[in-house]
Amino acid sequence: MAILQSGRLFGLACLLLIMAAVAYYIRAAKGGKVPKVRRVAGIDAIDEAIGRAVEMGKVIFCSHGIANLRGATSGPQTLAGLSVLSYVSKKAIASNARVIVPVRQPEVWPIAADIVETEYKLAGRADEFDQDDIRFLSNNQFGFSSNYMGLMMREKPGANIMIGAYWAESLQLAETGNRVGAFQIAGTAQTSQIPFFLVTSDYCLIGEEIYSAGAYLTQDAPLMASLAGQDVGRIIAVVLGGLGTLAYTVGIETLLDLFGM
Amino acid sequence: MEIPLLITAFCALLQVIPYYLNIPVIDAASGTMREWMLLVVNMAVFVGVISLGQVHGKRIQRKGENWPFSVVLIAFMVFMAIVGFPLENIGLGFKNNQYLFMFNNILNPLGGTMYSILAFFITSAAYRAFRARNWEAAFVLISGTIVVMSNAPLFTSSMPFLITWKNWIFDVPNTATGRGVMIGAALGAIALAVRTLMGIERGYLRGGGEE
Amino acid sequence: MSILEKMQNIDRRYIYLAAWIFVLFPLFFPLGLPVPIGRESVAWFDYIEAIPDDSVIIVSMDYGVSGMPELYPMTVATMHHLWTNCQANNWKIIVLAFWNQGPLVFDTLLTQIDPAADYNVVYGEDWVELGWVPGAETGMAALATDMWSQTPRDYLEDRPLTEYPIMAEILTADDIDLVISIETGTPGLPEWLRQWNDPFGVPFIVGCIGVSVPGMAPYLSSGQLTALLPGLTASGEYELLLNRPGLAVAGLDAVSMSHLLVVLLVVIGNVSYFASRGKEVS
Amino acid sequence: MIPMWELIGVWTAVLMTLAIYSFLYGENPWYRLAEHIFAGVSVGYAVAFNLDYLRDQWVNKWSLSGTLVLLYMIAIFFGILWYARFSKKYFFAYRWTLAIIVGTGIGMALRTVIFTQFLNQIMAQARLSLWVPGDLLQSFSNTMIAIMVPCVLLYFWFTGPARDRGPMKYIEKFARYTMMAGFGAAFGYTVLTRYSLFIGRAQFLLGITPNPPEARMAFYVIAAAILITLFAKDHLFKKT
Repeated sequence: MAILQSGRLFGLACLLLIMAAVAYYIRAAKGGKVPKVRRVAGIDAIDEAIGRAVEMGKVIFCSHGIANLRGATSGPQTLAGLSVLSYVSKKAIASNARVIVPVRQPEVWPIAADIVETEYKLAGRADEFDQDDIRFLSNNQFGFSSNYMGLMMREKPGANIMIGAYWAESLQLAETGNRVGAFQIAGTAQTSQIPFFLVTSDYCLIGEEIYSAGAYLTQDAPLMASLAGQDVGRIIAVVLGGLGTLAYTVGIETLLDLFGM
Repeated sequence: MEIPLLITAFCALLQVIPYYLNIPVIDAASGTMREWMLLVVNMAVFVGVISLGQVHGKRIQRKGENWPFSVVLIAFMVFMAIVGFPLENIGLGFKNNQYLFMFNNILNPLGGTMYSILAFFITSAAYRAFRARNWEAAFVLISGTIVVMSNAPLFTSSMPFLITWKNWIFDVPNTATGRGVMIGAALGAIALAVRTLMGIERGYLRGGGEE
Repeated sequence: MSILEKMQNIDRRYIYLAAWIFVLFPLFFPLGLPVPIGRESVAWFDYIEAIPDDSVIIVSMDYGVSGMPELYPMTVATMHHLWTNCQANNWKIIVLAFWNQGPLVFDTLLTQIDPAADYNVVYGEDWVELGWVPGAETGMAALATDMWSQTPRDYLEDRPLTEYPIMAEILTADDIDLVISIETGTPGLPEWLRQWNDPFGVPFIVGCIGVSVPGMAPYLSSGQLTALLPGLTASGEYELLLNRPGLAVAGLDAVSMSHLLVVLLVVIGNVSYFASRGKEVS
Repeated sequence: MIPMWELIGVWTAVLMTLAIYSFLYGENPWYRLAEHIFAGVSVGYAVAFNLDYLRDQWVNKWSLSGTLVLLYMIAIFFGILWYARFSKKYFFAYRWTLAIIVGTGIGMALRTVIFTQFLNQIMAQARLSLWVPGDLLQSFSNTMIAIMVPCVLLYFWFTGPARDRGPMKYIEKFARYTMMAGFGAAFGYTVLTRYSLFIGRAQFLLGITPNPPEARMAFYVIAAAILITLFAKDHLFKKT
């Protein structure tokens, strides 16, 4: 057992199992087997948000959170937010709406700019891309949020879409968006901030829904199929948790020992 | 263009493998990699400076809306960067008096005040959200109000049972929600990682090159 | 539109104004509202009272200026408690920080309290301030195996540690009997536990901000954390237990009033909602 | 008397504080001023801080051996690639640097997520005893958690036909109620922390120790100035 780190064996097994399940469903989808995916109201509403902003002739704010790409739990959330940005800018370009992307992390700024510019190029309108709309505000958490709030009050966006990792600024941004009457869709996997998004936005994506948003929005078969892999992990969690509780109740601790391997 | 994808996969494996397998060489390499990466990340700081310079520089040039504020922004940015510049032998850097003045009397009060402004927002959000429109909203209202009351000595002095109630709400529904959402988020993050490593996630590194 | 309907969509600026009034008023005119003593603050007080003689105690300032409103009062109260008993019980107190602004916060404390004059304790013999230890968790690990390695000079007087008698017998985490961490986030208790409690079995007590409390609960129930002083309310209770009402007690009236405001608003919101809905139905 | 520059410092800090609070009234030039100063100072600070970091790392670590020097140089090279984004011709080169960051980030996530967010949570479930002798409340609480957690998890179920079967309707409803109660509690708890922060700022404005007492006068004067200008702007000039 020397080659394997002790205490991490069971975790590795779970990880590999879930990853394999995701990969399996993606492969299967490429062969034509696509699972049926349920509706997620918050994600469906993104089209509505864009449409409403276009109708009112107002700008759209689309933010991917304040985290960088490196954090173990926050990095993936930023990627999820960028996925949504890609979709939002594509839709907005098609309907001639302007998207403003407030950015906090210098290292994320080039990607955000790249994503929006690529959508313009794909639409064959590369010359219309305005780099200034990918707006770096400040590296400082509250420097960022104070500028974001000021921008919203001045620009009065028709829609404010926030998907990514947020901390205390979640309520500042969502409350200000609410104040200016923006249609708001907000989502994060930061459990401490979900309550604030829940009560101040029109639609709230909770936890894992943000990771699925990019896949769901594209309606691209392999991406959608990966959600089925997630469900395999879900079943593992429910079964292991349930069995564990029952075993512990009757005094068997073998399962706990197994988890700790 | 596959190069970025290969780099991504390589870097990911470099971190993952030594965590599960006991291979000291790779472990050391992954540790060095993490520290090395911080250097690369720190180099990105001027991206922000350039972006701000472009946006506000243009605004000043064209005398666009609010341009005097852009002058203020640029001036403060340049001044702070200079007084804090790590050249201690000519009197700059973190012990420079002007730097400390800016830090203590501008940056700190601004940050602290922005943080505290949440008290107002949370109050008005509570006013609008804690309303029993339906069963779901009623649950938010009841558990939220109990917890708010249990935190104020004014209420707990006459109703000490509130603390017991709060503890139950925290120990049971709050714990269960946090746990359920967290497990789900882990699954989502893993699936996203797989999609990214397979090169099919939209947005990030998509396509590449000229299209 | 009736008053009830107007109340439902009241301009939020009136709510903001009410919040100003409800907080400023008790700060101008302290109300002396009743403060019940909770079990957390009693546990904290009792724990410090019961620290054995000759103990070596680390006080770690793991927060910055932004955490001061909530954590500074408990820091003052705890240091008061420690310094008061320092001589009689022969405690040795080491103040350090894993947040780089921690020493700044402690500087503020020292402008208000002069330990030598107020408590008759001697710097370098009864207590010492090592200052900021860089490197977060790795810094903690390094400190545990060699207390001198990270900060060869002290913070207050900037002299080599060899000049201080207190440090002579403090070499590794084995020589430490208790860590008191006052903290807002990362690095914080989880990092401390991994580097100090698991390998060396050093006991911990922690003072933290309100939002961190739910996250601390598991450590408390597993026994890795012995006492927890959560937030401003508990700090006020602790000040009362010490018979030294200070900043937190002064703030408690404002806490009560602001929470009263929130509850009042919720009641008004619901009453007006149901009243106007009743009208629609009829 | 405190020195002049300290007095100026206190007045500046009070001005910054009140300019931010003026946002509560509405977007206005005071707030705009604070907002732009905040952005400028914080970005300038980040520049100084990051350069200091790069310098410290060089002095204390990377300059110590030939290999490390080479690695440092490579880091600088990849660091410079960030700026390729601003070039029309080589803009794609930043993606190599980006790939390093994202790859390492994903690797870090795959290290820890499975433990902290998945397995540890399941192990916490596996430590629930449905029957605690002599403690009915605890037994009840544990049972509730044992039911609530899987319900919340299943609420997010995305795919397959099983999702639409009968029992899922009840599970979904129960999960929503659980989450609403849980989120409500978290919301309520945060009220305390946010107000303690505001109380801290209010104590600063009123010059209550440990804050400098000079702040109080500054508070009165500046607050009056800001309020008067705000009202004047809204009520005198708007109507014309």
